[in-house]
Amino acid sequence: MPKLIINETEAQMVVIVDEARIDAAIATRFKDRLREIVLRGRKPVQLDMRRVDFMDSSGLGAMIAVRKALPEALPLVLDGLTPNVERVFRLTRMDGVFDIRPVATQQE
Amino acid sequence: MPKLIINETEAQMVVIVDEARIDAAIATRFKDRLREIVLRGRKPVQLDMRRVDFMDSSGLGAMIAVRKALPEALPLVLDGLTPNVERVFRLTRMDGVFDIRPVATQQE
Amino acid sequence: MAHTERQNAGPDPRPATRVRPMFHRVLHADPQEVRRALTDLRARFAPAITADTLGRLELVLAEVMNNVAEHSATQGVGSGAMHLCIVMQDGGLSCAITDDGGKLPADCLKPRNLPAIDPLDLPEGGFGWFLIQGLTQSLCYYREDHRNCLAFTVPYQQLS
Amino acid sequence: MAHTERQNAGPDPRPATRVRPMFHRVLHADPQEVRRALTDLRARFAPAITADTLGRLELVLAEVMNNVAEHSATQGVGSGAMHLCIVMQDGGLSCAITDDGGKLPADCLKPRNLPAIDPLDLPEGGFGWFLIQGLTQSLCYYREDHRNCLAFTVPYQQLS
Ligand SMILES: Nc1ncnc2c1ncn2[C@@H]1O[C@H](COP(=O)(O)OP(=O)(O)O)[C@@H](O)[C@H]1O
Ligand SMILES: Nc1ncnc2c1ncn2[C@@H]1O[C@H](COP(=O)(O)OP(=O)(O)O)[C@@H](O)[C@H]1O
Repeated sequence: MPKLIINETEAQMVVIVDEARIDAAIATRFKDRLREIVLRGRKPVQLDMRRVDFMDSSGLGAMIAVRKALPEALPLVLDGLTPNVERVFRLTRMDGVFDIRPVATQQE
Repeated sequence: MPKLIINETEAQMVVIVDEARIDAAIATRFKDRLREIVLRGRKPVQLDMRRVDFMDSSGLGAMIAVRKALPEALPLVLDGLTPNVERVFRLTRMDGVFDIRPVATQQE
Repeated sequence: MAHTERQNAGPDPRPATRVRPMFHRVLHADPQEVRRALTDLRARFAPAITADTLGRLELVLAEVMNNVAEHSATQGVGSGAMHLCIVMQDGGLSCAITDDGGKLPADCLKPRNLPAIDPLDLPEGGFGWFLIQGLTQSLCYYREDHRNCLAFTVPYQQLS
Repeated sequence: MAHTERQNAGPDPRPATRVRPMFHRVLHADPQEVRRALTDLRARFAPAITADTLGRLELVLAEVMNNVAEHSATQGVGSGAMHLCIVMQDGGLSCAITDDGGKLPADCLKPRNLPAIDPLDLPEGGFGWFLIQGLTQSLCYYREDHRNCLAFTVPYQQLS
């Protein structure tokens, strides 16, 4: 099971992705589990991606599926993107679709 | 058995090497067979290499072993070297040790 | 004599001792083994290339191998194994991936655009070959008897 | 962003369709199988490169693979199989040979001279690594867990 740590407050839900890789080996389960969490919460979500070192296009597909499952008005912020993860969003132009916050040290 | 075609006259022996490759798969048998032939003949030998497309360093080693088996005074002429064969003699500086005659079309 | 030969085959060849990481693996085409291979690859190359280069190498190999696992090895032909070989050369990280699964459709290699981004219906897939094309140089494909062979280079920045 | 990335990963990647021969083979380390592999290789690459390049490629691969068959695969370790991968890239014919036999002695890769040519006692061996060094570029060796990995490029002239 993909490890997701949930910290819920009145105003929002912070989900820490406690996986080093969001890849084809885990993408489907990651998508299903995360979708379930954000749909259950019905509040703005902040996804803490600091621990994710690597994401491939199937991981990206999972993120997109989760975004699509949420009502458009509900914010989904991706926080702490590491360089490898940020690269995938950037190269696929999905950095314009998501609200992403790369980690400060992300300079390449 | 390596195919060697022998044409013997009073003055010399012409041995046509009827093999496309003198490589590690055949070098030892080639050496043994050719050495037997040239030692039996006790006359100048002309080796027709026109049909040999490829020779590696184990083939070269076989040729050297045969040359060493002959009395130094007895000529061993290598005739009709194809470009791939000539290259091995040249790169190993053995072109200075053998009496070699590349094929006319050998320009690279 | 050819220029290239004269240059390289003199009596004193240039020093040839050079140790650069290299990676070779035969693996079953499945996402778990792909992950394991990439983790080992990362450990192998981390001392030699920048984190940025390593990230790009890993991404492109993940895309290629996951495609094999998902599409090529599932067509009912072949052994389900693939071969991976990465060599660090002057011109780039030279990569070759071969498998004996179904044939690669020609349009994977044709210049690709991103899937259309419709904000009301975002695409969830179809990024793989776009990424592969964008992150590689000299991408080429060859169908050998019963194998797919894909090769390319990934430009690199060396760690000093 | 890295220069290399900006260059290659724009929204419109360059045309990528290119068919160049490539060769991949797992073979038992024995001279008959080496011969068969080289014969197939020759057929594969003949349409793409000059006879001169092909001759140099074949020679260097024969030397490398025969060394594995003769020295590495006979040390009582490993499966006796080796892997061969040749890819035609812009910078040359990129070759990788791996085997799981005994370790390659370091001095094979050190710059080599020809064995001394004593006219009264000509050397019958010891040419292999001299030829390999002379005909290749970027020769490098890597010992991977239980495998020998040798890689190099052979410069080529393309058939027009
Ligand atoms: N190695 C392969 N073998 C066979 N078909 C493939 C292969 N790679 C890709 N394809 C086909 O090309 C399509 C596009 O691939 P890709 O760009 O990686 O997107 P995705 O795999 O995310 O759908 C795939 O959906 C599949 O039909
Ligand atoms: N792949 C290898 N694995 C282990 N030892 C090798 C290998 N290649 C060469 N050697 C050792 O290095 C020596 C020199 O090799 P080489 O120059 O090819 O000459 P030759 O094989 O003709 O003796 C060999 O005799 C052998 O002892």
